[in-house]
Amino acid sequence: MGRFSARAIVLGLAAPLGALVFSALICAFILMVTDHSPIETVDAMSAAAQRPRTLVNSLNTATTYYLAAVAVAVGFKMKLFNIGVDGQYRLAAMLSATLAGAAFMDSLPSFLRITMTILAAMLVGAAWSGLAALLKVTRGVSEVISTIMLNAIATYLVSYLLNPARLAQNVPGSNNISTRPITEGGRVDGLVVTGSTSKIFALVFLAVAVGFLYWFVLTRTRFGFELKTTGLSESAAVASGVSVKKMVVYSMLISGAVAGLVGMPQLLGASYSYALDFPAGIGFTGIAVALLGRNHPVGMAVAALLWGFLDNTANSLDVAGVPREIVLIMQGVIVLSVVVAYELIRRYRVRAEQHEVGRALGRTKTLEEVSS
Amino acid sequence: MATQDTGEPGGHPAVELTGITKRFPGVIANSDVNIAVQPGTVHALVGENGAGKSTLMKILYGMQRPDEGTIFVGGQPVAFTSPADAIKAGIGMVHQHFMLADNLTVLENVVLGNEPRSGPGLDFDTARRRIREISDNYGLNIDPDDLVDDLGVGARQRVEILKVLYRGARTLILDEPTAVLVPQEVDELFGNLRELKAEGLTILFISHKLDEVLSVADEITVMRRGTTVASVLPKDVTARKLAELMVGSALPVPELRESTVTDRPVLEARGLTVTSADGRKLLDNVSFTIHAGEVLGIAGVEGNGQAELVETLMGIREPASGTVHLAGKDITRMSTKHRRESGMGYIPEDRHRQGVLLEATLWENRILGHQTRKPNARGLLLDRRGARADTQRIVEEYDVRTPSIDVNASALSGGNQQKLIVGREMSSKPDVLIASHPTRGVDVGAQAAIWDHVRRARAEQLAVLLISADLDELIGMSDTLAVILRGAIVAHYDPATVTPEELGSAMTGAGREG
Amino acid sequence: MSAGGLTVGMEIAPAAKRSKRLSPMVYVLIAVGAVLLLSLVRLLADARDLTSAGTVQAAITAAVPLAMAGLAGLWSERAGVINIGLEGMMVLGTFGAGYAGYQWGPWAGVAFGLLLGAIGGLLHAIATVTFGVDHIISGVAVNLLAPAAALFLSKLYFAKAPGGGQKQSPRVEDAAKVSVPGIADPLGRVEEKGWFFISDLAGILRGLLTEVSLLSVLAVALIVGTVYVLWRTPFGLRLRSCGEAPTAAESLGVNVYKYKYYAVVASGAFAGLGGAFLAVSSGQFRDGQTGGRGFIGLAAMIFGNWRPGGLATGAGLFGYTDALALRGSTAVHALLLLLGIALMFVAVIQFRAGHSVLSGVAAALGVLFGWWYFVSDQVPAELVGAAPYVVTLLVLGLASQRLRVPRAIGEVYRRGEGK
Amino acid sequence: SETTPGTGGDTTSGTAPKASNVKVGLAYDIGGRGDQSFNDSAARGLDKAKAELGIEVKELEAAAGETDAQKEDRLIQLAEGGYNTILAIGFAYEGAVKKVAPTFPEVKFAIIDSEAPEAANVANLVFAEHEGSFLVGAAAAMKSTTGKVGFIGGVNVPLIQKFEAGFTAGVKAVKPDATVDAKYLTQPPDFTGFNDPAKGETAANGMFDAGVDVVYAAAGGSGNGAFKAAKAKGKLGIGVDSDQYNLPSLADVKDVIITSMVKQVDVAVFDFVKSVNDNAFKSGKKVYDLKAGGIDYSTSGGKVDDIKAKLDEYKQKIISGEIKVPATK
Ligand SMILES: Nc1ncnc2c1ncn2[C@@H]1O[C@H](COP(=O)(O)OP(=O)(O)OP(=O)(O)O)[C@@H](O)[C@H]1O
Ligand SMILES: Nc1ncnc2c1ncn2[C@@H]1O[C@H](COP(=O)(O)OP(=O)(O)OP(=O)(O)O)[C@@H](O)[C@H]1O
Ligand SMILES: [Mg+2]
Ligand SMILES: [Mg+2]
Repeated sequence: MGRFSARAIVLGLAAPLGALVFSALICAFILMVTDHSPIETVDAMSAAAQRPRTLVNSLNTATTYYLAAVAVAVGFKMKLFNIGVDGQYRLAAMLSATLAGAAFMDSLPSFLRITMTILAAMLVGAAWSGLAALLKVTRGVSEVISTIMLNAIATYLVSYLLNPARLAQNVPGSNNISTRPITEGGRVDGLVVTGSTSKIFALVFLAVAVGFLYWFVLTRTRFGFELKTTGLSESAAVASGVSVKKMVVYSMLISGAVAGLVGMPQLLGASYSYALDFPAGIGFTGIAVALLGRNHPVGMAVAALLWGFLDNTANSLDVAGVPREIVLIMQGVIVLSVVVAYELIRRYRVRAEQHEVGRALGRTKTLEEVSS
Repeated sequence: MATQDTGEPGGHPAVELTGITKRFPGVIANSDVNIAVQPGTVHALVGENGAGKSTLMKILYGMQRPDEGTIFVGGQPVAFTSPADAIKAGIGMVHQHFMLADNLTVLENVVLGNEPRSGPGLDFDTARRRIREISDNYGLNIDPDDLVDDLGVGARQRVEILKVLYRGARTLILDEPTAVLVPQEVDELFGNLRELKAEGLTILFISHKLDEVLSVADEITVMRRGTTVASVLPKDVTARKLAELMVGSALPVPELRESTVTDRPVLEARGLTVTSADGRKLLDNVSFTIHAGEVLGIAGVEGNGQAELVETLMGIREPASGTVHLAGKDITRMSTKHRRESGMGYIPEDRHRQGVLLEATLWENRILGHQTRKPNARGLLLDRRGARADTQRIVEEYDVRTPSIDVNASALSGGNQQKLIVGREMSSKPDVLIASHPTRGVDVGAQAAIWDHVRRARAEQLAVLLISADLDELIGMSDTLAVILRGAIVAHYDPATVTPEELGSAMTGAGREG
Repeated sequence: MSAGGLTVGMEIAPAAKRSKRLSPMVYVLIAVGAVLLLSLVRLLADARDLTSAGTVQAAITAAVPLAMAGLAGLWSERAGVINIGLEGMMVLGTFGAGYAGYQWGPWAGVAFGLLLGAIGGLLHAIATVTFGVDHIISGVAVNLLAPAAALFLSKLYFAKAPGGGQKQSPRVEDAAKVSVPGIADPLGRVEEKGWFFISDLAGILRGLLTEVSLLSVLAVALIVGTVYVLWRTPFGLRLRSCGEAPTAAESLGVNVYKYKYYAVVASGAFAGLGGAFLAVSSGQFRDGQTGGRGFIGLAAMIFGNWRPGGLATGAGLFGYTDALALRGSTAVHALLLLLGIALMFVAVIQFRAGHSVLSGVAAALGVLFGWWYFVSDQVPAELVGAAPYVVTLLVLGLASQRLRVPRAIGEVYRRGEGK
Repeated sequence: SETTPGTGGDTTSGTAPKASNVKVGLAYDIGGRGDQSFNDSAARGLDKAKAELGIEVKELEAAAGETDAQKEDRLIQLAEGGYNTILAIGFAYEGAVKKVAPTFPEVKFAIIDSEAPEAANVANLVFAEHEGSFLVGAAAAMKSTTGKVGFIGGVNVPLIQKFEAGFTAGVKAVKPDATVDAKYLTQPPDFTGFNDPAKGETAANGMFDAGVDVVYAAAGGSGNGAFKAAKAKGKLGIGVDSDQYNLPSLADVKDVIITSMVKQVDVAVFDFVKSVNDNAFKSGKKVYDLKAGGIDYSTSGGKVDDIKAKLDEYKQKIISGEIKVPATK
């Protein structure tokens, strides 16, 4: 609703902060019950928070999570549940890595190579999600099922293609198997941070741009309006001239295209090839991050950073002797308590709003009026 | 099975509510309400939208708990914590909105919460027998094994009554049971009510249709702003007097003063036929022409193809055959969006489902359906400032009561939501307005305002297709009347001469063209 | 984004008249037809495994946990609560089965798995019913929490147990297996002969009737029991009414919160059972053992149109194809031929029903699969495992989708605030 | 405190022998300590080093789906924490070791299963799994009466393909006309194939029904299901990585396990730690093959006693180079 009164800000902050404190308490409780020290845990985490490398890694992880979250959110905004981001980005990363690493690319100018790689990834992601969209609009197949199936099929397809007989090669002296590594000109150099051996993915700016575009399209364009309308009420959308089928196709394609980007920072900024150990499962994290950030461009950014940070503190916890599962538990508890907190605050807001309407209509009688 | 009536009549009212107060956040729905209902009578409750009638009845039925006050049933004070308690005390309620699960059978809907058992299972045979019995006894004509989805409104209404009777209720609450019925169905219902009354049952009856109230009630209580303002006998009042008690002012009348009909056809339907997935004809060769400045009223029992007609005209549904022309141009294959851009305005029948986005602000709702046009859009971008300014204008011109244009539509009452919709559709200066039940569930003030706006636009050459269940509105607001029955137009009437009864019998297929 | 998703593209069932229910005879005919087709392909492709007793047994083993997850989804969603947290609840079930199973035997494991799953369900119920949290968010949170909790507990309890490890429980004994006496050998002999139809039937029957784990028997009983409880008892009627029209149920004195709680906790219990079955039948709890079966179970339930028979069919189809893929690649190669023929049938049927585009697509795919069969000796090993997923998608894409979603699914219900 | 879960306490106290200035940090692959397989084998070596050499240790674990940066961070945290001897378990660490080792020249690194990172302070400990697999393949062929044997791989990755290649070669060496039925349970990046006994059981049953009578399960925990199937059907199984006959968790099916292809990661780990402790660190590739005793077949249970002589003959031929076992299919 975009009102920035003091109360709105306080309410807006109360939910996430309260929830964070609440989840911290729960985790402290679990740790104490199992004979671990919460204080040491906090120490380890704050030590991690002061280490530039952890912060850089957190930012980098958050970048990919954020892209995945935006991909999921585009669907969520119109009640489409794209569980398939995971398969989409893996297939996209694998095929675009093949393209980027291909020998003929070596002679092309750097900018062109990178652009082609990224576009290829977006196209592959969109094509894969497009299958789900096609099945939905022509045959009414629930996108929940089709994307679950397509995730698995993507896995088999990738492992079929990632084979020395096809698109990949054995890594010399290793048990790994990867696409042909991208040579110098096809990479995107990271930003050096003093005190950290890791570099910040330059494609963090891509994520920022995607977030900005997401916000802009959603709030400032006709398309975004129609997307939101469809999500709020399919029947109202139809009555107001929105072609829901087209919206399903467009938003699935956009979601898939953004999903295609998920693997790019890692591919172009660190791995330079798609190999067996290319990170998997980011699509599912994206769902959690999108939900936690309430599909809001800034909210998701905060959620992605938090998630990335928690992920990257696991090593420090391990060093401190705290079971790393506590991080996962904390992530789960945070999601739940944040949404519970938001729900409680939302109820409070609705009441307040009705109160306001009631007063404006002059229907409200104060107790004194009633008794007099 | 529920117990029978708790107390002996012995001079006590069947139910009595004393000093009932109920507050909602920001609203006092009931304040110090007192009503006594004598056993074996029909007691009517009237009042404008939001007067607190439904809330009071929900309190009596245990769905809401009063903040203050006491309920007596048969002279005994009771405290209901859930409808189950009220049912036990012999109270049953038919709600303003149907309370039916469409995907369950009539039997399942009826016995829910009060199932006959055999062992751990539901005793379907006993249930079926009992329902048939009740249906036969009161002439309700209900088959327990029908799926509720397949039933029309009238039948659903009867299922609701059956549900109450099945529970052995001695006191029946009917919240606006006639809103969706045609006169013949209303008569049937009233026949049923009289029969029930004759058996000693007590009936609490809510309606906005004052002549109905006068014809069926033994006693009438009027509510205004949450309190009872009068209790009268039908013989002592007229409809006009009742309305004044309700609102403190005169009742508006739907009427068109002078004809503005021209001979310029604006919207033409030719041979429209629509079939369902399983091959039934939902619309059967429907043809008509609406001219500039003309209001064509369509009368019909709900579910006879009105919704399909409107959807076909708006491009939401594709006809199997037939064409639609707008100002001479064939628009049969045109998309909804394009039709709207070409000058079609649309007030949908279900405002919550089709008319507004409840979880969006008023100014966003202003954009809805007009997202491609000024003042809401510039090219591919939204013009937020333009939309907001225009929303402010609508709020003022159409008297939408709201603290600001930034609140969600869900915070507005139905009448105010409807005024916003009408204002929105009128602002684009359409050539044709498809208006489905434009004043349904809207209070008298808002109703008058909406009629006024339609009249004014008609004077400026607007062509209107008006669909309404309110026959007075149809007759009063139309230049031409057509009756739709089972998807076909079966009769035409001149609104100047037709009576609601004539119309009603044509709608049910009883009468033929006059 | 709380409600049950967009309806676009679905052919919303036009109030299926009860009289249109297929008679048992028709089902028998369909089954016979399917066996005939399988038998034909088995002969043509020389792929014994298509109808062997071993395949059928493996299909049942694979299908049972999926069916339990599907049943879990059914209970919850019939009461209006979307449950995407099935996977997590299953994980809790595997842990519970490992914990109790190695100490007190398989049935204690099953009971404990059920209990832990129910606790997961309770968490989901508290979040969605009491706090009105969006069902999907709560489900995702359960999916995050449950595996973490299971691993945490596993490190706590199994690391030092004899034969256990940080990520696995000690061995759990399998539940007993039963057979209809006296039929294994004769059926086995008939199966050996390789006769058209007769041998196939014998193989299938032998798979269904011999060496059946009591867990599978229990699963079938639970599916049948669910039909009874949800559709033939007052309890079930009330529960379903909460998923169709909660306000209507409330107006008749049904305590909607209570039934939603029952349903979601039962849902957790079923998912837990699915996990427990998995752990007990494979002999131990292992971290990550469920491998997405909760999601597949959910898909089977949607596939089955929110009906027990349908979800059993979905789970069975998936289990069967999965079994074929795991047991050997010749059968999957034969599956190409089977798909080719089946798609041609679909093409003919759809053509006669007037759906020419769909018919064309089916025919094209049919030709493609047939061609693939004839030009290859086997399906590449990397792709064999994709068979169940591809088949499920094909069936969904070509069968008509008359989905009947519980009407109030995903909605947040609040007492006294219904419209 | 420096206590790591599951490692049983501070090493500086108790009965440990003289303290050493070597501090060992060990980074596990996904699965970590307690996987009853590859990682556990490393853990055994570490435990032994701790007990015998009196060193201080720290164990860290990898998470599924993590990036190289997170692996690097793990190694760096160890190095910065004063751990001067660091072991990276699994080829997944090759990128991380390659990057981190040069920045800590005084720290000694070892990586298991990868030759890729080359540096003066990195030892590459690699195994000749194909050689061991050859021997159990020969055993399978000798024990098979049907001439059909099976191979179940957990996940279809080159490492496991290497097992298959050696196994097939061993089978063919004994019975050229025998057939090997090979099956991988999942495809990467779905690594659940190492953890899904139900799938292992189904795959094994399929093989047994097709006439296979000996199955080699290179499938981590999924192998348990294969042994269960073998037991139910009266067939034979072959274990992997450790001597699975002696694993307590397999006690109820151990009588079907005729032998196991033992990959002595524990030996490699212990040797490496000891070499650092003795100031005898050597960088570069160290191959643990049959010759070095890093790979072997097991004889517990006595099921291969009758063919032991023949197997040892093959072993000698491999050691002498007379037989060259292929490492790829
Ligand atoms: N659940 C609720 N929460 C908050 N306010 C409510 C609630 N239900 C009703 N109200 C308020 O109570 C007032 C009385 O509503 P009620 O539904 O009883 O009116 P009514 O007389 O039945 O109106 P109508 O004729 O439109 O049916 C309304 O103005 C509304 O603001
Ligand atoms: N569950 C509820 N919670 C809060 N407010 C409510 C609730 N139900 C109704 N109201 C309030 O009651 C008022 C009127 O509601 P109601 O539904 O009776 O409107 P109406 O004018 O009768 O329109 P309609 O019945 O056609 O929707 C509105 O202001 C609305 O905010
Ligand atoms: Mg009302
Ligand atoms: Mg109303």
